[in-house]
Amino acid sequence: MTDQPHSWPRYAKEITDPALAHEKPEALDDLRVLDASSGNFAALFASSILAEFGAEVIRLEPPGGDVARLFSPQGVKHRGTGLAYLVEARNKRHITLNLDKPAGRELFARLARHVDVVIESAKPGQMDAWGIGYRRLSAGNPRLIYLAFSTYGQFGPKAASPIPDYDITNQALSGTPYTTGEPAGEGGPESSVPTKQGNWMAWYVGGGWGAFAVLAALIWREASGQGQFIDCSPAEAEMRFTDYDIHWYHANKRIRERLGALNVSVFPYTLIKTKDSYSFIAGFSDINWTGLTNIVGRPDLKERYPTTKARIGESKLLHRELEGWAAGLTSQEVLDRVQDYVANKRGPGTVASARLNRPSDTLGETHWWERGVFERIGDPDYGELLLQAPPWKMSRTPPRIKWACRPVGADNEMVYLKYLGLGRERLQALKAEGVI
Amino acid sequence: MLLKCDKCGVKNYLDPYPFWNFKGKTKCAGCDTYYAVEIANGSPVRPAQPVGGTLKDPDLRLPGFADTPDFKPVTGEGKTRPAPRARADVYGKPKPVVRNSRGRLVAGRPLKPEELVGSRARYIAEGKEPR
Amino acid sequence: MAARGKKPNNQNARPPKPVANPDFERYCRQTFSPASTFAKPEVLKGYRVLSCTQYILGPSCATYLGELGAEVIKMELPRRGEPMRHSTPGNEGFLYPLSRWVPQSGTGLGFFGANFNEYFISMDFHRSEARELMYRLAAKADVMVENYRPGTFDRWGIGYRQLREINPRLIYVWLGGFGGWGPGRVRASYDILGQAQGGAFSITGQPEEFGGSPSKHTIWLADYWGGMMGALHALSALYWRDNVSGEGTFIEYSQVHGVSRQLEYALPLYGRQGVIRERWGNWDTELCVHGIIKCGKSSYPNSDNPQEQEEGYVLISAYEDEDFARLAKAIGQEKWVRLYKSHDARVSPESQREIYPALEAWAKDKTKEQVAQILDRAGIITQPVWNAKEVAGHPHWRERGSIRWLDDPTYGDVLSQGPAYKMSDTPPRVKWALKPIGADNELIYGKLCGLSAEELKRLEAEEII
Amino acid sequence: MAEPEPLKGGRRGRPPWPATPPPTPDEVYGSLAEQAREYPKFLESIVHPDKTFNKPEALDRIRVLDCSTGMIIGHWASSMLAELGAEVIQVEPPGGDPLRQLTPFGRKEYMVKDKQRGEPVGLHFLHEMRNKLAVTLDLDKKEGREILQKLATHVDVIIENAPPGQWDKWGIGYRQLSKLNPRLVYCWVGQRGQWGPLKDKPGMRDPVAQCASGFVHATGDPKEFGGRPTRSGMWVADHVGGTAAAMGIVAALNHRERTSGKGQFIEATAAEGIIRILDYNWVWHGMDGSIRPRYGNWDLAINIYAVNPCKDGYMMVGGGHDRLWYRIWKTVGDEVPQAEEEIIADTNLRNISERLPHTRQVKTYTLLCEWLKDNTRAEAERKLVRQEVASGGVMAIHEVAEYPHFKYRKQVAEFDDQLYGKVLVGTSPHLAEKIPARLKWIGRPVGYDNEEVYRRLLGFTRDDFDRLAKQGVM
Amino acid sequence: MSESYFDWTRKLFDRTRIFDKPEALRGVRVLELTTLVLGPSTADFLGEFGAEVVKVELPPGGDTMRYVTPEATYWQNASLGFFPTNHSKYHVGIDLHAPEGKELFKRLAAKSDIFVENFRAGTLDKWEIGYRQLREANPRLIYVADSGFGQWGPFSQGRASYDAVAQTVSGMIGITGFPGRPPILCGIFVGDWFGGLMASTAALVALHHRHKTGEGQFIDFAQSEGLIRSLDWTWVRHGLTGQDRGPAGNRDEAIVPADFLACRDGFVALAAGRDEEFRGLCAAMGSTELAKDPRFATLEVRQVPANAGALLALIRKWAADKSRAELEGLGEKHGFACCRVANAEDRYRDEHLRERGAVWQYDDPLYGPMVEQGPAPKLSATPGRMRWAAKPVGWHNEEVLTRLLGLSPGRIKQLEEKKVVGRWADRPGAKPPDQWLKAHEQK
Repeated sequence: MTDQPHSWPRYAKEITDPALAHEKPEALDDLRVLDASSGNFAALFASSILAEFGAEVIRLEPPGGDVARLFSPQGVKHRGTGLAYLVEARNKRHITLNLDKPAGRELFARLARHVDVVIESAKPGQMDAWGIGYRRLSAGNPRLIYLAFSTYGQFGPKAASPIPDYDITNQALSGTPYTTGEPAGEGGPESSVPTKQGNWMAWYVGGGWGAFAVLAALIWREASGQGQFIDCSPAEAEMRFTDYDIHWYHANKRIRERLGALNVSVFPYTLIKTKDSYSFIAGFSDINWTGLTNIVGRPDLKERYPTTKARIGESKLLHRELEGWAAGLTSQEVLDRVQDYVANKRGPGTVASARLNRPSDTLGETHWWERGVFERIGDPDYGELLLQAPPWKMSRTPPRIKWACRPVGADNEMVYLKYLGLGRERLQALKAEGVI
Repeated sequence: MLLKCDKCGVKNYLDPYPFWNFKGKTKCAGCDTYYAVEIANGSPVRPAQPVGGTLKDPDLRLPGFADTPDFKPVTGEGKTRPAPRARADVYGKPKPVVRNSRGRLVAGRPLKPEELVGSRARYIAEGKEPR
Repeated sequence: MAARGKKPNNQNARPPKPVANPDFERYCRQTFSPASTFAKPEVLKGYRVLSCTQYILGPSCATYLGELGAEVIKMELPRRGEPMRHSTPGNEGFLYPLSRWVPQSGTGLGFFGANFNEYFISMDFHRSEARELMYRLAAKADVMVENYRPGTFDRWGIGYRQLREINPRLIYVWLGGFGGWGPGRVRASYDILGQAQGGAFSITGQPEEFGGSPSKHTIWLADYWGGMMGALHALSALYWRDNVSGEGTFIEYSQVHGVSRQLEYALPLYGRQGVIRERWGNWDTELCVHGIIKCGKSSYPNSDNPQEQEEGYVLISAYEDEDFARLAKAIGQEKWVRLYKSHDARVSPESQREIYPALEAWAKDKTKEQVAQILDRAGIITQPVWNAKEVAGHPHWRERGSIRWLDDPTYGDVLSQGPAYKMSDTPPRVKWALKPIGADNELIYGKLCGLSAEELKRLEAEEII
Repeated sequence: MAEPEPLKGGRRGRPPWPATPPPTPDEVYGSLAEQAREYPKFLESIVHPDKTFNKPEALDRIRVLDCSTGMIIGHWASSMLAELGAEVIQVEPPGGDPLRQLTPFGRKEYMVKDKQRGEPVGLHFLHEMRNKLAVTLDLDKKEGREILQKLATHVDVIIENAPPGQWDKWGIGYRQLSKLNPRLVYCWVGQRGQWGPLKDKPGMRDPVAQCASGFVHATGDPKEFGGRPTRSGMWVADHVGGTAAAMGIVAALNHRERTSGKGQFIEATAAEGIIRILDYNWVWHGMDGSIRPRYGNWDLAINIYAVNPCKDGYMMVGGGHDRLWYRIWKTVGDEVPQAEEEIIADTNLRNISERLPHTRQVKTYTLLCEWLKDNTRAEAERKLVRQEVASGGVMAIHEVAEYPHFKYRKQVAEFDDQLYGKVLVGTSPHLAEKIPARLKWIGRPVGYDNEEVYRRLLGFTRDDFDRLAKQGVM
Repeated sequence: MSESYFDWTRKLFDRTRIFDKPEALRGVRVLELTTLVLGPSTADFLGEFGAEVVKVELPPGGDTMRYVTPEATYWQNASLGFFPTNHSKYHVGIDLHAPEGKELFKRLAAKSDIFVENFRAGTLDKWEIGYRQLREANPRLIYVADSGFGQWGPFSQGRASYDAVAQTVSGMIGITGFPGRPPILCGIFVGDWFGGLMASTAALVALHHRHKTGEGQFIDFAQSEGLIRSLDWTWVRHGLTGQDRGPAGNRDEAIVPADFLACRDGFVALAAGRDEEFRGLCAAMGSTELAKDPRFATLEVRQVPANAGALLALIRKWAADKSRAELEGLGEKHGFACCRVANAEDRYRDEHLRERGAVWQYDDPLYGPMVEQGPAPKLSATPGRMRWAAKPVGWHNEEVLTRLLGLSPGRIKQLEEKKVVGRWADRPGAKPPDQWLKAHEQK
């Protein structure tokens, strides 16, 4: 089917194949971004997105490099840089500048006149106190879009709280961990607790929202000619994603609690243990539940639990029934049976299933490689790296990775010369003064 | 250099580019007296001396222009050097051009209404608008 | 000369008939045909340019914008108009309008070429009532071009500082000699002063050793080209205003500065080595053979025009080794290949002093066409030095519309240059050559300032316009 | 104002530039009344080059691919765009543009070397490489052309100067590239044009265009002064045509953004640039068949407006209208009264246009030189400027370089380049309050930015670079 | 700049003035044909910042999410799960299986700027309202196809996907939770939500490109690929060292210390990655020796697993007898990060979030007072906003079909009779509140 000349997948691949991305134009190649954030992967992800779409992102670090270069599992370094930073430095130019010094702040203000977007993650009010906050910069460049990240935001009763911005605290505030994890009593006291996402989810969500807001502001600027100030709290960013938690409390004064692998609204939408691993399985609407009971060979369950309400009420029992069925099957066999039913339309309903993947399993699946989800980059400074590619396939202006990372201050000469006209001697002097 | 002829009073203009540094003969445009002149950096090295000569002398250079004490120009073949000319007949006066080089109407000088036969301009000149 | 006597009028010729899959030249002819110019849009349609300019530098800047379709309004002092109207070669050629201005005022040919497509109004800038008119015009304009001495308009209350208050989107282009600040700012300038002080003079002309003097470029180069630089900057400012910022700006162009920008390697060479670049006549300092030589015979010995009686000159270019070898062979100097093995050997001053005289000696009994023909056959690059008549009559320039007959509504049938470059979709164009002083007073003041006929009459009587 | 110091230490040997420091603002304005100081100070506050880098660039968002080689016209056009802020990528064949090898009289010691690779480059080329990125690409090879096609989707402007129709035949001409990138502005530059009877005549470097446009014939001393047709010392037709090309390109960009969303095809030639600005040549010829003659350093259409010899060189004096005419003669009359008397008494010189015939110009300048021969350029200028007459000497290059006004305005300035060290340059004359032109770097060695450009635009990997280098494509 | 920074920001972002300000995406029309969370949120985010969103559902049942509500309890006949992804939309019920329905739909697409769908790959193409067809009708259209596995590639065909499928296949579940324990699902539909955000971001990028060129384009977004992108250093480490990443509980492996701590009245999250923050924490713990301990002195040594374990044990012990508020106060005082692990009530009652509009209260004409999560980023000039809550199936039929397509009421009626255009079914989730129904029956 995939290879028929007029088939949809073949056509879709032809127009969006990321292997051809470099032959197409970039959507944001008219955008210039100054990322002055420190130790903050929300900001780094925001500027990564813009950079993937072609913006010229100038990443500003203090002399010696940003602390974000140190955030790395077990302190592992690759050519002097932590692993996490290697992922989010893509397509960026790297310059150094010491904002602790007045001369550094002066240069920052001058650079900001040349860019469309400034991104920072300092404690609220810090940049303003230094005279390089939005108030001052927008006077010199009214078209500037200024994006600031911090946990409690730039205004509100707690905004002045001087705590640094971290993923873990942002996750905690967002409410997600409270609803994630084993219910109290199901496991030991160590593990039946609110659980955070293993990755830096709140930082990634915050960065995504930051980039979204910059783009919205950019579209507004096309209409109005005016830039603006964007206040993005990664905690609130992930909070926006917390389903109906607030609604439920508002409607029924109910607090949503942890349910392990179950879901409070539907069943089945759950992970089940299989012979070799775990599988996810879903078939929660009435018709899909019919389909699932057909696959499992238990039409009686459909008879006994015909409504969502009935299924949620007995979800633990039904979960055991499903695990009983799966105990003799591998995860792949579960998936094959489901796919056989769904793809060959052996009965009503659509059931979804998936094998639980460790990251190494994900890497082992050809689907991702075929779709260019992972890329092995031959970076001029950092050698071969395996990176996750930008997640979008686009027909005209696809995103792309051009390089992975640059050493600290690698682009000083080019950037300072190009935008500020600082020649070699001046740069050397500034370096000696510790400004860059 | 200005060479005023002692004999006839005509002012001969020895213009700067040909004569700035020059040693040879020149000739008064008024009375055809030949002069030996030597000029260095625009100034005569010694006063001009009348000498004999002919138009064929290899070291003869005619003045660029000459005029009489009452400002009548003295020019012409064998009198002064010819001007750089854009065409054969050059006078230094506005030329009565009505037709251009391909024979169509162009106004090179004030036109009389009768010259504007059939033109829109003629109607305007006569105070009438063509219909 | 293929073109002698034949003078096609290309502006009115029909465009070539489009064919499917034309070969490249045909495609170009279709695309750039001067005959289809007027069927295409103009880039600057809807933009308005005020031009308070005189001589060439300022006016040409405005007219380049006019060629691209801007509505250029040229303001002159009432009655006398600007000085270039009185400037004409040898006092011989004047244009008199075929219109109601007959027969008062003639316009010198010097005015031609720098004032295409403009609307002409008159205004006495000194008068306070004129100032009000200027404000009303500036409020509706996109570009202002001005080349009075620096500060003059400011003093009169119609400079950048005043007009930007009225119209913050205005792009104000000031062009002049030495710029408005710095020790030399008070100096007035003309084209040849720009050429002289910018350094162009000192590297042009025959060298001292051949009795030459520093020479000017015959055209008012620093003016006409300077205007082009001003127009380029103004266009860029328009781009920036309309696509990026919405803001106007002030542009300062110093023509001396422009000329010194053109000096090629002269300044870096001086800075590095202390070597002062000098004149090198008709030869080239960096390439040899790449120079103009004199041919002994005139191409038109029987012409009565002294310009045509003169001996011919031709450019010979053979600096690559193979070309040079062919040249040596063609003129019977095979030993040159041995003598001047490399380009470095050929290009030294000593070699040049030997090679070019030898070439001239060889060309002594030939016309420039004969030289060109012989060398063309040998595969060597040549270009005869053409005079105005040869250029104007050459079918290449005629077909390309670079020189064309222009049916000017006011002055009749005049031969004119076309725009300097060709564009496929929005070609620049010459619509009319010029108009008499104040020709468009009614139109412009009526349209933009809302002046009634009576007000116009009064202002005219008071010599404000 | 200080006179430029005469050059010490002969013609060779590194002069300490500047010989005298540029004047300070105090020296320039200190002696002026507050009122007289105010306007130049205002101008300085808005256009002084020191403030350039705090300002935006007009063509900041434009990317230009300059594929022209061996010809200054294309480089000049892209220089103009680069100075105004465009990102210009200069494409050279592997080994570099042949113009890199040009050096006066073949003197290798006049070339400069970059600090990284020590690759010599001629000053002429370097002067027009400013602000550009240097990449190499062999368009003679099919792979090179394929890469060019890919680059074309990423750029706003392409400039090329291949022989007429060459790119079209290769499948990378405007007809084909505009299909890949309809927004592309494509500009062909050359000496005489890519269509018309002369299209196939070879000759790519000025002064071909100077000869073919009527410029050379009309420049230099007239035969009557012993002169001959003269070319410009500079490749001036390339400068004019290149500026015209840049103008057309920016106009096309304006049209694209404002109206059509599409690019277009532009053609600019050096000869037509000159033809356009050869003032009244054509209208004069069309009227009565006149062929413009050479007129040396005098002007056919204005008197007084000429350069004539003086005590220490050549002196320009200009005064096109009556007011200045009489002021000039007054100045002359202070020292050579008979010259002034002669002029004043001659009724033939009363009217502006009557001063124009050649004979009157001879008289005028002969008498003017009676005064000039005893005055140096500086003396004459001082006396004439007192009368507000535009005047000035012909300056040699060292005088241009050292002229205090130019130094003060940074018109001639030493630029400290990362790669090439200090280079004395003519800076861009595009000054402005908001979008001034600027100099960011002087130039780059061959292929210096390959990595940067190809990786950024086309995502090349090291394997690609190795492969293409092996194939000789870059 | 005499005004203090926080006075200035308070005024700049003043929640009460949001509706006085313009919207960033005003004039952009989004057409959506989506169900569940991924697709609807894509459109919803654009709507939050000013786009006009027209949501097309198949009548009479509509979006499946209308029936996903906690413990199957409906509120005023509405599903709580349907609200968070459907703000300020126009709800239209069109049967796309009917040829006339397709026609209506194509006409809507011709007038839209962005189209969002999340059917399985190729479904709309089969229905002849896919990209290939809509592009003909509207070359400026930006077509966003959301899916689980993408529009092409081995998994793309016929495989259904939900949020949790993406969590499962991407490896996300594999790195979350505690080692040795059964895997858990993320409490929220994180793959859907994050996917919606990524997809809408790409739509904005395409909008910017269209502004320059006038061209629309096709965007293929797979939610599992979005999650893969978010797994920070997982892949690069695998590529360099071959190490697989497993769950590590609540402690952050790259930033030490960073962990959840059980305290007297709940849980807090604590982080002190930079060395000066760590010294602040030591000061709060009253232990200056700790800061000097060579095992803990710098971030790089703290990252060594043995050191990290020892350090976190000390911190846990220290925190156990303190309250959440106490610990948060110490964090503010000493400059390390410490925040409570918040539940719904904590957030609902939080003054700070209320003032920022992160918890957004408004009055819906149909449902009365609503409290929801507000727009995430705060824009000073063009803030996002919630205008009205989700509506029953086909609620805006007349409005949209008349205003956009110029259909007469008679024609709409005709189409309703043919069942091409339809409204809600008589069941909770699809229909309006009983009160409303009663009021309208009386009329």
